[in-house]
Amino acid sequence: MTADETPTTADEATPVVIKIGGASAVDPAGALADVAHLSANGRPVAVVHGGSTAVDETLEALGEEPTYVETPGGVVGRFTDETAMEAFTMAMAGTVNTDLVESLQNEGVDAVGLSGLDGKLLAGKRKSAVRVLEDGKKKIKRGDHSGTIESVNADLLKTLLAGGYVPVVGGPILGAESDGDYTAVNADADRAAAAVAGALGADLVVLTDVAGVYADPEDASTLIESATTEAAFEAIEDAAAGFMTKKVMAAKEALESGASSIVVADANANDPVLTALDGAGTTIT
Amino acid sequence: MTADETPTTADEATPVVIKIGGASAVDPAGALADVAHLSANGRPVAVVHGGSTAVDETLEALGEEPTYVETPGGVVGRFTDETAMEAFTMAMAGTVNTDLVESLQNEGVDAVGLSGLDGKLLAGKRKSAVRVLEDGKKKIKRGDHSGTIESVNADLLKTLLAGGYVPVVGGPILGAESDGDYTAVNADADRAAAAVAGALGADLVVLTDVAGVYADPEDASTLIESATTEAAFEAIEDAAAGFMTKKVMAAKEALESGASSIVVADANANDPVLTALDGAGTTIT
Amino acid sequence: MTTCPECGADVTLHDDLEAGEIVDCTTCGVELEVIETAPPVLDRAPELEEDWGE
Amino acid sequence: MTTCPECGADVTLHDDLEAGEIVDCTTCGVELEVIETAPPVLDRAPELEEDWGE
Ligand SMILES: [Zn+2]
Ligand SMILES: [Zn+2]
Repeated sequence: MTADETPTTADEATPVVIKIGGASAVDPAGALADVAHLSANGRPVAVVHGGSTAVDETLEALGEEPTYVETPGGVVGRFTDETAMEAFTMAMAGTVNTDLVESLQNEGVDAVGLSGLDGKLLAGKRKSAVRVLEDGKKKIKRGDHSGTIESVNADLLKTLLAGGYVPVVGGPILGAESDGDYTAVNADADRAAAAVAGALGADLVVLTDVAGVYADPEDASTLIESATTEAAFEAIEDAAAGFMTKKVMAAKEALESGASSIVVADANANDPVLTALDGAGTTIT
Repeated sequence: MTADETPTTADEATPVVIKIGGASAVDPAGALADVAHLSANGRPVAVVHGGSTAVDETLEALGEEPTYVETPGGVVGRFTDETAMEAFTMAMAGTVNTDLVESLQNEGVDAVGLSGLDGKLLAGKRKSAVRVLEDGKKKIKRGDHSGTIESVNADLLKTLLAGGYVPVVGGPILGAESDGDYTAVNADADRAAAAVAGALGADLVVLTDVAGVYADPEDASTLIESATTEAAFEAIEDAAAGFMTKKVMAAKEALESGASSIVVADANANDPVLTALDGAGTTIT
Repeated sequence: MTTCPECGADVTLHDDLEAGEIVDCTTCGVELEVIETAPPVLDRAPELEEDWGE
Repeated sequence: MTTCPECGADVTLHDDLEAGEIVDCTTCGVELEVIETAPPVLDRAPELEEDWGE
């Protein structure tokens, strides 16, 4: 190294994984400008996106209705039958991923869009059967296209990052059937982001439509700024209500699989990623 | 090199680019099995796909009609307005590309799907305005989403090939607007395959639904087996009728931009790619 | 009336049985999935986590 | 009746003029695009190759 070169600190070299939601309430523009800023400064960045709103819109445009089912435990979830899976692939791998790559290219970022199938980037067992409660009866409903991520091809991501590219990762993932065949399946995008961040040892920024995790969701002054101990994390787990539960679960998975830190922060803030990395939102380490 | 290692000949190391059509008359299974065979034998392989049938099906499923326009020269072509472009992206980057990657993963091939936007893989100027003949009047019609490929990111392809991946490339491409912004646009898939083969110095196999180029399309005995001279190529240009004209034009572009050879061959043959590389169909060098 | 494939005991089935439905064997307590309804065929119901996609 | 933006000559326009329509200037021969119809605004029509996507 010559005297002219700025030394790279460990912190600068840590990749950043940014989870962008699929909800229409969130405009990704601020986040994408931050991706450009980080990337221009030599920080490896990957984006993981959801897209459930786009899937719903695509289903509606196709004249189909999403199917919701209730689990015996009372949780209402989406059932992804073959038609819904086709719409999911069109919307996620087609519309949402391509639009994000287009927007990033317009920000000067050399983005490369990937689904979980590409290079087996995100793979896991397909879950075809689910237990549901239908008319008060417990049933097994088959034909679901979902799966849980069990492996991440970190080499593919690292190869692209080393080439100066920004991977943009979304569903579907590669679902392994019991006979060994693969099928494209749906997976939770927060957990996908967690898996990617874990595989890269990255700082994960989960952008959402609130400022972070609140001790009392009704009281904005109770934002939990950070959790660095087991006890503090348990307090967050207790506090996380509704859809935040999934984000906190994903944060736990990310840390357990090797992520450096997780911040849950507001996508609609100015410079949402930069401020999140600088302490805004709820930071979990 | 030790005595145990099989020496790699120049021929073995030449990449193969396989153009798979989008027409429903062509089942890609044979071609995909050949991709697996070549790839397992260490040959770098990339796949370029069309998908116009899938685009039409998606438009229809969305309740939209494709718009066709006639040029002053009498050529009927598709006009890709914004709605059609959205369907194109859903079908090509969503359905067709993901389905091919899924099928290749099932053949044991570690495929990575890419659109032309990814890493600026396929880029060129957007063409928004076209000259059309409407009710006997010459008009300028604006809002088309099309473009002609001017640059290929060969580095991205080579990086993936070196990593043992099989790139699967389809539309849209990255269209540069006059103001410097980028828009996803439609481009001809045969010419995309030609551009990829040229950039890689590859052998290009263009699979179609006929056995090759015929001197007389009505007479199966007049298949032109090869063209290795300028005069022979001109004979092929004269013979190519209808949609074959575009394939022969693409072959010319591929050779001019650095491709090693082009074979136009029958997708429905047994081992269509292997036999094409072995002399079946019409070989142009 | 049919037999529990786990313990062999008789399992009483109600009339409007549907494929996919889960019934409990009152003898051994195992959960049984109705594979077919006419005639009824039962198999041990798969264990499945509650885990939903995006 | 309006003026050719290239040569300044009068260009005679027919009645059912449509935006986007191409008319020829009979004086200088250039192709003109109808940008607006009421009142008529003409501009030199862009040169465009015939080249179609997939
Ligand atoms: Zn029993
Ligand atoms: Zn004039």
